[in-house]
Amino acid sequence: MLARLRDPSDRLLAALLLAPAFALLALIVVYPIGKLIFNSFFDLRLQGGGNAPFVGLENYALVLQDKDFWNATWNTVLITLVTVPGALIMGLGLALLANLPFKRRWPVRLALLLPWALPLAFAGLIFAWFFHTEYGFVNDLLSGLQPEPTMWLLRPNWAIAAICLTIIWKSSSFMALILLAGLQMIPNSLYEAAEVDGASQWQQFREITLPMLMPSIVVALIFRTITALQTFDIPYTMTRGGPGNATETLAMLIHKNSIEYGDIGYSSTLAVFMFLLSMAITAIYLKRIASQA
Amino acid sequence: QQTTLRVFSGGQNQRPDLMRQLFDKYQAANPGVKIEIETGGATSELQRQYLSTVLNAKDSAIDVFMIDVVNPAQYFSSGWVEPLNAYVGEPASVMAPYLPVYASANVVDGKIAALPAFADSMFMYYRKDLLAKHGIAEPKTWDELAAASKKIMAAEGNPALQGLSIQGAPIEGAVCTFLLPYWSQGKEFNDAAGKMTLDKVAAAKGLQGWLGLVDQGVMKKNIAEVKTGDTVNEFKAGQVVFAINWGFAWDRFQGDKDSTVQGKVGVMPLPAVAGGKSATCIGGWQWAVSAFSKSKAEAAKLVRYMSSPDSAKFLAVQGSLMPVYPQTYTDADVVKAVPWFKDAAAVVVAGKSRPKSERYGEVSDVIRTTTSAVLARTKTPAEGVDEIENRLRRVMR
Amino acid sequence: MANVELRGIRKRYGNVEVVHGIDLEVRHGEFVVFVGPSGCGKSTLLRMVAGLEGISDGELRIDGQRVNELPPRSRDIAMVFQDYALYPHKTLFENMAFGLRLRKTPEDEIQRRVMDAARLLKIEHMLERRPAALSGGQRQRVAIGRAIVRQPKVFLFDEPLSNLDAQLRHEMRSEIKRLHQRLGATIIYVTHDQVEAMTMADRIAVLSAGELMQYDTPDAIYNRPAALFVAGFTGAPPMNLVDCTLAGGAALLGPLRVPLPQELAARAPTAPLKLGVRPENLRFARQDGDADLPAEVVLLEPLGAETLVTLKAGNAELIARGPADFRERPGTTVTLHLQPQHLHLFHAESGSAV
Amino acid sequence: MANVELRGIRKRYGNVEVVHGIDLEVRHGEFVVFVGPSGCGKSTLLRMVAGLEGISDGELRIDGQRVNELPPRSRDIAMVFQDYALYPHKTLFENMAFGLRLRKTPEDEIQRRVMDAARLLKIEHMLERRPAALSGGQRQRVAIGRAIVRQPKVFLFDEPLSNLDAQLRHEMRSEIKRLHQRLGATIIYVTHDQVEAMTMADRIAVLSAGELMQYDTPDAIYNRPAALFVAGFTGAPPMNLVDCTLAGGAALLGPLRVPLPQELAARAPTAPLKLGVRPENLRFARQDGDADLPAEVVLLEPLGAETLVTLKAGNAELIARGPADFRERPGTTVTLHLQPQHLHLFHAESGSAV
Amino acid sequence: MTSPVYASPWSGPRLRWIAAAIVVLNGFFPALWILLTSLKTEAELVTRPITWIPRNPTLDNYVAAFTDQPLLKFLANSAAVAAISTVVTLIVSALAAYAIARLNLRHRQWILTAIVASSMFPLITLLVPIFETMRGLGLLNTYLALVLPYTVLSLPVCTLVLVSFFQSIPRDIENAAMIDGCTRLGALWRVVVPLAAPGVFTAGILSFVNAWDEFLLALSLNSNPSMRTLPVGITLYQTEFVFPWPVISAALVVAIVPIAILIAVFQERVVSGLTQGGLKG
Ligand SMILES: Nc1ncnc2c1ncn2[C@@H]1O[C@H](COP(=O)(O)OP(=O)(O)OP(=O)(O)O)[C@@H](O)[C@H]1O
Ligand SMILES: Nc1ncnc2c1ncn2[C@@H]1O[C@H](COP(=O)(O)OP(=O)(O)OP(=O)(O)O)[C@@H](O)[C@H]1O
Ligand SMILES: [Mg+2]
Ligand SMILES: [Mg+2]
Repeated sequence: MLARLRDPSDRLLAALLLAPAFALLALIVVYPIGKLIFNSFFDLRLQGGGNAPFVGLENYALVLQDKDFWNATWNTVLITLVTVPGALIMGLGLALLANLPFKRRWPVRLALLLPWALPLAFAGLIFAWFFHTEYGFVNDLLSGLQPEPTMWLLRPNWAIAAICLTIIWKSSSFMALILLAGLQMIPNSLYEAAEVDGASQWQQFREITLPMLMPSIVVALIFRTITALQTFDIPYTMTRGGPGNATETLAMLIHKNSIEYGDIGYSSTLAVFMFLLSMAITAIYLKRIASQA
Repeated sequence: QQTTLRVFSGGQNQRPDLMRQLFDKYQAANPGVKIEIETGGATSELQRQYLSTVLNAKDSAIDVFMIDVVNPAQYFSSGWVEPLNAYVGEPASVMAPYLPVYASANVVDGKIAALPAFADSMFMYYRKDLLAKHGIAEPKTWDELAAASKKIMAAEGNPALQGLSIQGAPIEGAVCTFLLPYWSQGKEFNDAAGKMTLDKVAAAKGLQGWLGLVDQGVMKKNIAEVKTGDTVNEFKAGQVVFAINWGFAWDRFQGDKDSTVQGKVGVMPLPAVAGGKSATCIGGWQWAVSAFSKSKAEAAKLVRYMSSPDSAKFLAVQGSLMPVYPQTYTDADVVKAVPWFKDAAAVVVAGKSRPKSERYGEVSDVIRTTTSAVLARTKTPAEGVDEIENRLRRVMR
Repeated sequence: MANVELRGIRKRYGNVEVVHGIDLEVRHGEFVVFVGPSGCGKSTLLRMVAGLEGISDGELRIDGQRVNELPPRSRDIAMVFQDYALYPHKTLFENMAFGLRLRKTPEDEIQRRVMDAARLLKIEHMLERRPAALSGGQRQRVAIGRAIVRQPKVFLFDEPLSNLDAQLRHEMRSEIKRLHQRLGATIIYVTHDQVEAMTMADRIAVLSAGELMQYDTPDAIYNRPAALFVAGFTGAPPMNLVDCTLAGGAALLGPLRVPLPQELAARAPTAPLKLGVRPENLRFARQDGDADLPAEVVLLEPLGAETLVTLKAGNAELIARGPADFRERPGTTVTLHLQPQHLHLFHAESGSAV
Repeated sequence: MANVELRGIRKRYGNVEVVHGIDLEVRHGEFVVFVGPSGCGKSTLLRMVAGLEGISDGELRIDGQRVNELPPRSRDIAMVFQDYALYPHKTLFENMAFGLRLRKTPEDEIQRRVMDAARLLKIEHMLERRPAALSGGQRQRVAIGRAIVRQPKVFLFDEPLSNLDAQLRHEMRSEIKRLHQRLGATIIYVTHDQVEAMTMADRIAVLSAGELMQYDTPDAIYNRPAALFVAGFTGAPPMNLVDCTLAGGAALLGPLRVPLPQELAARAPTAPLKLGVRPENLRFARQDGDADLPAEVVLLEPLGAETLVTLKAGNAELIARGPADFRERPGTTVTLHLQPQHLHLFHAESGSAV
Repeated sequence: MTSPVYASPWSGPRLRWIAAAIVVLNGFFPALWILLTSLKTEAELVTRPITWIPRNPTLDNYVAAFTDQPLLKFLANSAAVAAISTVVTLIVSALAAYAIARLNLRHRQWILTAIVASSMFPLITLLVPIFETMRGLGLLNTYLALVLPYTVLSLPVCTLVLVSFFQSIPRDIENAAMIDGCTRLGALWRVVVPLAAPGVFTAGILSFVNAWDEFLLALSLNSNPSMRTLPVGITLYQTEFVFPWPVISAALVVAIVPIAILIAVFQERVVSGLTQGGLKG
């Protein structure tokens, strides 16, 4: 028996290797997710002491009619569409810069990482402060260029822009981290071969770096997309979804419905929608990853 | 037999240090009880988040907790707080000694949902020195306040000086920002049963009033960005003539090392609209017993003690926390320790409670978000009021 | 087509110098082969020519122009890497087409050239595969293909045929020669294979531990090695080298006496010497004018086409090429015949040829 | 020491079968060499023996025990990979010591064995380097060292000497033979080098496109090839193969007539045939009993020790090994001499020997 | 490893320094801002024009940060939770990633999808059930209460990162290890993991920082003051209405420094390009 465990067949080995991961998933997320989905079929409000009538798909119908839901979905998608490519480009740029042959690399790499190490909520607060009409350094820098300080966080478009910028700043770090590691795995000899083949720096980037980096890019994109769809802390701390609900995201809507309104059934339903959205968007990436594997 | 009671007492604002002292006294008097304090997140938001997780999971780890004055109805209807009638008696008698606003805020459906811990209220702080210097009396109406501000600002010539600072960011304070001018026109937001009685014209007028103050330069343009702490800091820095803020601000103005306005601060009732009457928003904290507690009787006893006149006096003397009993304001020891309470008393007594609703979270969210949006000028006051009405009609039936 | 000049080229890795000042010119359209023991710096030299390694010292000129600082892509070279360096994410076709695509070669031209090379290399049926699904020899062929589809000024080949079987190697050899003739390209070629070096090279550069030992035609390298090292390195098996002294126009190997040609004996000093004779010049059948050397058969290694015979003559161990049907058993004594004109003499100390 | 049996071994990658049922036994202590064209499945076969590739079909036995399912580690084998597969993160020393460490060999024993191997391989001065700082040949030597420090039952070598120079290769060859004799280990060895195959093998397995063509001693493979393919694959250059028909005890090559030995002619059918003669058996000097063949010199390739001469006889192109001093210019006509007993006949269609 | 020295636009020292400056400025600016703020007084924050360099630098905020709250205790808790969960995450995800990358599993897509999908629900909606689970296990107010969910939190991203890195390790090197006598897991541990060092390091940093920064779970699962982690602890400096930036900045600096040190130390040890030089082609 022991020998069998030491040299298991591929299938047994796979089962053994995957067991801890799935056990943890089962323990920590399966029950919660099951409960979440279960709750979405009930009109479950904290007020009212928990006797929740079964309402079938009514919550789902309500969500689809909810202006706030569509507004939040739109904001979320917008933020995702802006920040995911934004973070990718910026992260890639940073990773490439950090991968240059410096003698001491750690200051550069540390710089790469710091934004990510700054706790999310505090990053939002700090940037909210940067964009503050009076005390922010952004307006301070621009003071000569604009007659009147811009109220960045009080104008819907500027607010979204500021939020996106903050998210990009914060998450490009995560991107860069993964991409930098990917860069380090590309054998130098490929660049040599490409050099000899006559590829310019840009062509080497396109023909060697990008394709060889693709697995890492896809991984980074998957998670960046998922977290972008769950964007919460930064708009929450920067604008509270304001002005009005111009910057309210799905996650904020869910938070509001569960914590502020105590409407568990409805917020569960929203979460299911968010899950579906995430799934739909990441399905494309996942397919790619699976085909690579 | 030893009972351990775990008390959740929010953050610094709930003064766990003082509460501890009271608990120690209580423990000394009741050797069978041991009290542990748990401090949660520092803001009411974080506390709400924590409490809703724990209570939603029907966890018995907490026996007693503090809730905001707006919350008893909500927590009661969620089944999270234990009705105290069985332990302390019927509301009519138990609640009578308290300030009326607190008495009513804590009784839901004839049940005592919680007992008041200490009071709070929105005050109008002002710069006594500046008013005196320019020979201006305390303004009684908003128009007078605007005029006074403009006069002082012009005379001082300090570009950083603001006439009035209020909270325009979408935080709980903005609910008061909405209600204050509305109330001061003599209107009510809701009736006794909690049904909404919004006078849209008055509400829009109230909001328009704020925007008017912005246009006149009395308030700053980015008022929709201002949070409670900003008002405090700017006032402390001597950049504000009039400031609306909670009671805690007094200590900050007078006590903080870096305050430039020590001894120059006055408190007055809020101005009214011409022909209306002054009104303010009350706040404050209540003691509640968890519905999932395993030692409810002991917990109720503790709560009763914490809400007693003696405790109120202790908190007022030691921590300048405002008493929930009217007579405590005039107690000699209290007046000696906290002289400004004599000015405060009038304001608190006239204070009004924010709408009492079991769905207060939603009510507050709608009001503060819309108010802030109007102040940021992404909506007109009329649109904002319409939205508030539309959204809350269903909620406040 | 271009000429390549190396002037005092040195290479240091950290403190270690691995190439110690090489001077060498490859003429327009010349086919030069680098040979030398493993680790002597052949690849390093090639990589410096390609621009992939910095030149620590000295000057590299292509067509008279100093290119030390020119990046590889501007040098118009093609290279077959010793470790292949195929693009793992590209199909074989794209591996080979890459260089052409970069030069914006028309698509049909690319198709044609790649297909031609593929056919030549016998990999036309696997053009859609990725390198990971290839055998070692197949990868090597792709690496060659990648170089030959382009028509650069200079080709650099680093042991391009080492993983191919004799048959294919033979064919590839001819193909590379044909390529050389057709394009008139300048070629620098590293190999360990004597046959390749001898048949393909216009000139052979023999390197040892980062130094150039001799740079000459194959014939000269083989028949007139300028140094002991060259003599001992070329030929498979290499030249037999035996300590000897000179006496009366003959070489003395202990008790044995080997008469030398007149003028060689005349040139030789009396210092300790090494006598060199190639295995194929130690013959078992006597011809006119041969000197005789009795020796004992020690070991037979039949190679099919011939037999390598290890013998002991005096104290010296010698290897001779015998015919395939050589049948003397180890232990028997035979007489070796050697032609004086095939004898070589070297200074034992300096290693230079007499 | 162990014997290895392959029984109907097949290998499929997806739908493509690359090894088509090989039956072959390697005896205790035997030295077997696999040869065959690039891509014929030699490495695949070796990897299956090692347990690194699944066996799609058939049975593999080591010492009589079925090991299809046994992990590599339990088979007690050592392997030199064609692509080296060194551990890039370990020093050379640790690369070689790794297998011993895993077996909890005492430290001084490890030291000793690794140092021995390193000295043998002439890499003892770079044991602290990482593979990236080595030349191709040096890496290959490390790969060999890693295999030989262990003393397993079976050694698998995949072209272990392809990147070494002739000198070193010669030494390594002797060393591996000595190792074989000393340890009595069973060895399976893949090579493209004819000399290696001929000198080292007890038996040679000739593979073609995933099939076993002949499995016999070097002598038999060389002198009695059982199939056209084997004849055409062995020897460098390989056997000349020419279409012919049979008439009156002689082979007819178009207008030319080559008399055959009696008993060969007797065995031969009248169907189309191929006549085979090795280059070294096409001679320019006449001996008794030789048949004559007039031919035109086409190309000379001087190799130093000898000259490869390509000739045209009738329609057939032939390669002969001439002496180093062969001087006939291309275009001249010479007479080739061939000995009847060195002629081979094959069925043109089936490829089998007559 | 040799790096090519041919002239590339980025290899010029000046441009390289500009590049470094961009990266460093981008990364350090907010952190630097915090650092500067931590040396200012609260009043200085609301003066206009804003000041960049503190007028009267003071360390009072650091004193306050350490005395107002048990900051060291928070630090220790965070370090313990983050370290343990990083180790657990790395082990669990390396095993899973190896199975996905190297074993020929038929339902690889579904396994991957399942792992990734687990991160698609907003944490806030899962909070109460997770709380119930932890209470059920009796783990509330222990390190494990956070370690388990943090592991799950980082598991998807770490697994995927490792999958893509394991795939880029040449199989032959792993094969060589198996021939040398390693079991599959032995080869994973001794050869694949070290060669995938950049990926493993990245995964480690990802999970460490995830755990170091997490707030919501820490707030709810470990409410006992002696078990509180840094992010929750830092929020305790603020009060309902006042956000004392200088003190909070000081605490943030204290929170960031260990991570920075950790990274700097590890960074120099993770030699890049380790995969190179082992293979021929
Ligand atoms: N993963 C794979 N998928 C498909 N075909 C493969 C794969 N790996 C190898 N092959 C094919 O299998 C055949 C046998 O390969 P193998 O490596 O055994 O050849 P070999 O005899 O060792 O050749 P060489 O002498 O060139 O090394 C080759 O034609 C090769 O293209
Ligand atoms: N990065 C490096 N650091 C230190 N020494 C190195 C480095 N790269 C190569 N060397 C050494 O430089 C010498 C020359 O290496 P090179 O690759 O040019 O040899 P080579 O002649 O091509 O040998 P081979 O025939 O084995 O390929 C070798 O001794 C090698 O060990
Ligand atoms: Mg080399
Ligand atoms: Mg092979």
